[in-house]
Amino acid sequence: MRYSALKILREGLTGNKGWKPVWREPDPKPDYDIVIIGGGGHGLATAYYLAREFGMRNIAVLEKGWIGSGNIGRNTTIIRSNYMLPGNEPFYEMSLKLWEGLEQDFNYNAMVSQRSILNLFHTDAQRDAFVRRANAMFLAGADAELATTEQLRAELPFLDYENARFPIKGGLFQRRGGTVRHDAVAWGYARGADERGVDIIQNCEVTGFDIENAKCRGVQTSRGAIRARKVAVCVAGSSGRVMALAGMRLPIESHVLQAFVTEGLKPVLPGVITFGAGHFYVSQSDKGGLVFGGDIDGYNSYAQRGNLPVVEDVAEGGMAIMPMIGRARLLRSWGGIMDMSMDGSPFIDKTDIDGLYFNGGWCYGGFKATPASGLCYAHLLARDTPHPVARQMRLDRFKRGNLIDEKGQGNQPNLH
Amino acid sequence: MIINHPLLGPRDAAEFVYLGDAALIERPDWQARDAAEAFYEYGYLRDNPAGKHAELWYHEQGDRSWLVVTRDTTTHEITSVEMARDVARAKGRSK
Amino acid sequence: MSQINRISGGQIDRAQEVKFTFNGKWMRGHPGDTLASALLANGQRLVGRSFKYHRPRGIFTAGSEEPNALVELRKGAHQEPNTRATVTELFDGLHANSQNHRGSLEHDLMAVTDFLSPFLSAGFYYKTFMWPRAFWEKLYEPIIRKSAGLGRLSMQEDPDIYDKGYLHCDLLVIGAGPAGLMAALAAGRSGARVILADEDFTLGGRLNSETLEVGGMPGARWAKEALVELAAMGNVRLMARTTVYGAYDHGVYGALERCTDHLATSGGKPRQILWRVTSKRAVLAAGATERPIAFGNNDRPGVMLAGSVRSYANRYGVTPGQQVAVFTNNDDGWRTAADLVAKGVHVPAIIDVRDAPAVCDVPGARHIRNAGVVDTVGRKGLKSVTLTDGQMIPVDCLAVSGGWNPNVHLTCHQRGRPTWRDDISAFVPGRDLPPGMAVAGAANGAMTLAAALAEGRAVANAQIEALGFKPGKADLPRAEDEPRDCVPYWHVRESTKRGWLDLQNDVTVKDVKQSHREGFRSVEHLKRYTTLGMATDQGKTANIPALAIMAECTGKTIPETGTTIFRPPYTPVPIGALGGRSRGRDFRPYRLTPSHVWAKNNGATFVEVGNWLRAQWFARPGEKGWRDSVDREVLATRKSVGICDVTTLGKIDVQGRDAAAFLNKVYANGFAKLAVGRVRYGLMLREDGIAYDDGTTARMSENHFVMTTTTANAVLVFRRLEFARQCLWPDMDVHLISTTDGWAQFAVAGPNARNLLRKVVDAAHDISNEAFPFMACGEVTVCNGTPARLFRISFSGELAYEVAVPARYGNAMMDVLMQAGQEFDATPYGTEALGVMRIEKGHAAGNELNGQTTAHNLGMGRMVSQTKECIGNVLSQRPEMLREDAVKLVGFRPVDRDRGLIAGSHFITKGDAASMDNDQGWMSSVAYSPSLGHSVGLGFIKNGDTRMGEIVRAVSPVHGTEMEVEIVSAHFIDPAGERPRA
Amino acid sequence: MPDYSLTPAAPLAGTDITIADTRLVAPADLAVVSVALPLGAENAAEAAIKAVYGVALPEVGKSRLAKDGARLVRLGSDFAFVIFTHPTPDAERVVAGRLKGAVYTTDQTDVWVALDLSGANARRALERICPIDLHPDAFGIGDSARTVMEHLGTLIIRTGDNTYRLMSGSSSAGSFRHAIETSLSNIA
Repeated sequence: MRYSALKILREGLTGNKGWKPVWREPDPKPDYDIVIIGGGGHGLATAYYLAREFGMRNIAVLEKGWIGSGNIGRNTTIIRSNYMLPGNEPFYEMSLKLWEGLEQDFNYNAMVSQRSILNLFHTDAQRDAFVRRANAMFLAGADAELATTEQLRAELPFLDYENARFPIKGGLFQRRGGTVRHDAVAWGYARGADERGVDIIQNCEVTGFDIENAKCRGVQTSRGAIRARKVAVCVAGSSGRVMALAGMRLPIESHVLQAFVTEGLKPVLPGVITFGAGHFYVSQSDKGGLVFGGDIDGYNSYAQRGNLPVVEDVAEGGMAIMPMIGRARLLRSWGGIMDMSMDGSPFIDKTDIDGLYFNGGWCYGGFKATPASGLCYAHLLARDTPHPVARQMRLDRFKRGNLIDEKGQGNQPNLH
Repeated sequence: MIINHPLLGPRDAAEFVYLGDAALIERPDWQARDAAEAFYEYGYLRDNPAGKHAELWYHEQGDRSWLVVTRDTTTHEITSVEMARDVARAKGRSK
Repeated sequence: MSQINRISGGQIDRAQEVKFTFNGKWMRGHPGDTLASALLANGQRLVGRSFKYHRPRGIFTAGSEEPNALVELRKGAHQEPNTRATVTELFDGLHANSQNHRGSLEHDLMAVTDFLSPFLSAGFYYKTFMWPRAFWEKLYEPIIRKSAGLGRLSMQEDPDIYDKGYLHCDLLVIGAGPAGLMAALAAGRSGARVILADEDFTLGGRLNSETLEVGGMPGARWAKEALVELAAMGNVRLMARTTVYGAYDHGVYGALERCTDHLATSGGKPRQILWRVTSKRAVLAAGATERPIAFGNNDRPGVMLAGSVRSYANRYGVTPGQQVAVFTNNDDGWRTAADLVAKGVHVPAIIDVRDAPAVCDVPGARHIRNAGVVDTVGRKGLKSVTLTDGQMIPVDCLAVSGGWNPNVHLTCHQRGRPTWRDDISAFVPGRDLPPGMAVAGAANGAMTLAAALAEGRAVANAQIEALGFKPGKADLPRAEDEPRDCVPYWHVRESTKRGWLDLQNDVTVKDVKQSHREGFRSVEHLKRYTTLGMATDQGKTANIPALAIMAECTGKTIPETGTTIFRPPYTPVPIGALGGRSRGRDFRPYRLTPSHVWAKNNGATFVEVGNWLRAQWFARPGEKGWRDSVDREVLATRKSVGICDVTTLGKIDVQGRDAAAFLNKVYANGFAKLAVGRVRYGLMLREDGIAYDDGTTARMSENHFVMTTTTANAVLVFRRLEFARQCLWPDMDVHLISTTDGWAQFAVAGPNARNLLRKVVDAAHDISNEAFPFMACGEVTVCNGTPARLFRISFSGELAYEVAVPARYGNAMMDVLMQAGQEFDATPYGTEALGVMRIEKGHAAGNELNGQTTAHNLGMGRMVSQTKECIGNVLSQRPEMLREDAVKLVGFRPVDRDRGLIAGSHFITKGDAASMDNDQGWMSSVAYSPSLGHSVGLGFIKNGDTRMGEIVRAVSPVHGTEMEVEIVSAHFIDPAGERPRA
Repeated sequence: MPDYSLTPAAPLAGTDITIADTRLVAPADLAVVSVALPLGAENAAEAAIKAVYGVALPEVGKSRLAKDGARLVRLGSDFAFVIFTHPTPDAERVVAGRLKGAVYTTDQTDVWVALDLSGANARRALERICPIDLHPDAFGIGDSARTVMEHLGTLIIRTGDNTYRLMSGSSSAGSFRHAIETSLSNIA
């Protein structure tokens, strides 16, 4: 069913009774070419691009709960490509370009809104690092723009310029950055994949891998055994748990990241703002809520909830940078499980087990990566060679000493 | 969260700094033949269990002791708290 | 406007009158009123507009679950959007305005959306607005954003202050209704430390809204007496106006106390306090929330929850209407009718969906059995209701009761799942409660008064007994088990009009059905697709009926369909309160150097370095900009002598028999053989082999070292050293203690450094080049006997010392050094000059030691010993970290000496295109070198050490510039290193 | 030859204010020396301390007054503070001299600033910044705790019924006093 204004008009006049399910609810078949474990953003995008770009249709996406129930259903919706390192930046820039044409591509309005993202800096050293990053962005074909305090004052008069503990010395804009309606991304990819014949199977939990002679031949699930020529794991915060079923340890820890939204407010924030001297970033949703977050809680966690100190720390950062939000009320908080990798960068790679592939380690940055991750993973699955922009995202990079450490924090996941 | 410090009693987790898996105590022998591989695994691979996890917390805003806290990563239930120094010695670490 | 709906009774102070405005219109009420009760008293039925369709709305509830009556409270910078009128205490001079309308509240232009509603059903926006692409951001989205949102922020800084605090107790009782009061009494009498918190400004919960008796007296009076007793107990803390909003791990609860929100002004005191309550045990006695029944046009002003209507009548002495019908599926609805009639309000009909006899005698009311309401009339205020049999009943208020939902919210905050109870058609707390929590009363499904009181006592007693207290004597007061029969009934199926579920977000029964049709069938999909339960009330009245309708669609039971679990906060918490005092300049503490006062008095401009404030430069009259000052400071230092407060560097006292061996393990280079009285530069690696920190460590005596770290890493290095000491080498006798704040330390640098110090260091100490050579250290006295430490180390590249005195002498020491230095034109210098000199000298600092670079990159690869055990040496040898074409730290100068280098430029080999594939490295630090008269830079470039003299392009596309630069040695000044040894 | 002399200026010297019936005073000439117990020689070190000060080193989290008025505060299993009144900058030498090598000593006098808070509202004011349970049943006289208040590492010692000694880093002395003063004015 193609969505359009005309379709809405017709349905509206006939009582909205003609809408069809956005995806089918098939039972699992015994056999697939590719089984994707994880019906989150990345898994669904992978299925979509496998079908759309590589013509593969005999694919199942297995989801233990409801699709989109992982981090694509609980994030702060930011898209950007303001990375610095060659291992990352071309990948994220490709992702941003995919976002830019996504809705027309899958005929679903995910409300991609390039309202800009701003990173504030407060010291000369931060400025120098941002200049380095901005230039790396240019070298990779992205956009970046430095703003002086005076420019910021004109554009964002509500920031605290007079009384700040850490005065604002400027900022780095990426005007093409912005936000996307996160749930709609999952639904749009699901719809697109389903239309092309992919089986999306909800409430189907993988309980084991069928590995014979170092080759993966399928999976055991709560809905029976399913054979597959290739099994693609794509489960973000559950990476450790799922890969343990295949006997693999990963360079990943699971941590909880909280995010928050306020009650709805008339428009106050034009884009995404990130406070460089505190732990706070914020944007405003189309519905009017201020969506904000900060640091991860910092301890290994599979519990989708956080604790108070981080809530307070984030609010302190918010009040320090924009004290006009004091009377806005925090309405809802949630916690997502982040697959924090050892250098803060992800993996899209084969494993040592033939036929078993791994996509994970996205830390708290997986949402913006969704289209590129799906496309690159599909590329790897279809062709067995890494997509050029993801060629450094290998599992063995730590053994080799090729780190992609944007923040320079080393092998301690909770610092990335 | 509240961590029941073996010497100081219950303290708010906000006084502590988290490091990670208590396996970080078990630093490999630098002279072993497989030292490179062992240090890679020590430095980078984690069990990351969904369940009981022995982990290192540092009482930075307190007595500066490192603790090994056994906590369930799905419920946050803490079942034991030990002085990391004692744990390290029990694992055979010395000088 | 007069209080036309005021009736007798209630807990308001009729002797006093308070004046307030709504949309600019003056009205009157009494102390004890909420804004909502006062608006109702004044006959103000229309109070707001809904989120999506801008439907006219009135007050729906009498509590924090209110979806409709949201106002912008107060004026100017104090304006507070989305404030629930139902929990806003009335005060004299209160100003409130309705929100979310264009034009007046009565004539909202945006109400046109209501007529377009067939085209704006659930999820319509996902299916359109995609063409042409650019129109989303330029046209559609701005329109949507402007019409969405609710209240407005003032855009001004919040003028109030907030505070936080920490409370501890044996038992936290959440909710001061009958169960909570009884729990607090039982625990309080046992001697346990008890906190009783309730969101309301009058404690007592539903007892204040009911006419039921407790202990032979009206419930409200019993509550007052219980509170008097509790208030007299030293071990009980009563906290009214305090919402326990979140249950966190290990018995920690978040609570928000509203201190001045009921006053016209906060008077300079904290408006609210965010309490962190650490409890050993907790009793959740949060009561229950009534739910509506969905039927056509059930969102009109005048359609209200029956229990709330009862609250207004009994507690506030207000009737929401003159002709009030009741529509119910349960016995409780009947009490509203009975109480209203007792107060003289006319109740024309009780419409009961059940085919059951009258629950009680309600004079004047028709009992209409087995019937429902299908539609209503009265766009801006209810005029009549139409029943399933077609009859129309003129009313101006309809009190609806669909049963009560236990307030299980806090039981879910640690992912607990409620369970369904058929007998009350509601979810009750499951077994997986937050550890330490027990639930009592209506929150636990004990839906009658007598049961709530009994359970409150029993649960509290069990809780404190588990803590070792002997339950005190708390007799149960006599109370009745009022009739509570309730049948599941969620919406009137006969109704063909839109029936609202989520009043604020405009989610109707039809939307739920459409959601089902399109495959959004799990509860979470339903919520996300329709926005059900996402409004400011978090679906407190809407979620369960919607779930029931989804269950109908799927043919499953409600528990099979799913549960909604709740996350903090229970009710919204202002960000200001969560931020507490940490804002503005109080966001983080300031650390001041010992010579701060001197610096301030001598023209210093300060800069934030972590939490420190350091002197950045010292401007002198006539200097036109910072560069003038910095150039002068550099030249003066290199020419004669400069003085800089370097106290901020971390200092760690390392003592013990194994101190030397310990340092040998934590530094990559050797320390075991450092002689007493000598200092050595040390490079610390992370375990992953990346350069981490550097500094000098001095051996003061055999078992005593003084380590310095960078300013930024002082705390982190200390932490890692403790880790090494306790976890890696636990049997080493080594002890660490920070002395950073204890010593005021000054760099005295320049050719005249020794001459100056000779005037300050007491004569007993020989500081000649022979007696005290480069990299010497020792304890000395200065200025006639003040103990001091002297280190002959140099960051500037000049002949230099660092002299440290106890911090209390720091300011005086700076003064003395300047006085003594007068004859040498001694010049104070700040962090800028410090930075210029270190770049001129080629010393790496934070921009180079950025956590991404190895000793190999920094040109210090050979310092990393492979012949000893030390942190980081093994992993530093991984193949890709030792690549020959790795970036190396070198110096750069512009080919055109007049141009200024840009830190953050990337290097491109001449002739190559500027692209990421051709990226050769980056410029990390730059400065104008007054010594050389041109810009100098440090940077990392591939194979840098083998490319001396090569000209490359330094591009900075973000500035739109590029220039040619020459690769040179990083040691721009004194490459042979003779000066510091002079 | 130099004829300069240095005048000490401790950051909070002279503080003496009363808000909300509660007095905040900076004690004069307070010296702080840390003593670390050598590994394997802890008993000898404790014996030396007892011999010199007349009282045993207390348990972790407790403090004890010595006969000469010095307060011994055990901060961790292997280290403690000796806090005493001593105006000259040689406190470490004094303690080291008395303990004769049985412990490792470090002068901490200038690392810390101290404020004494006394009065009926002292506990109420501290409730706003101190995460430790200061209820008399939970925090007895002489009890001590190192914790964090308003982002500042702080050592708190209950010195009497309604009196507390608070110590924090000297470089952030101004913010430290500001935090306590704000607590007092917020409850006033």
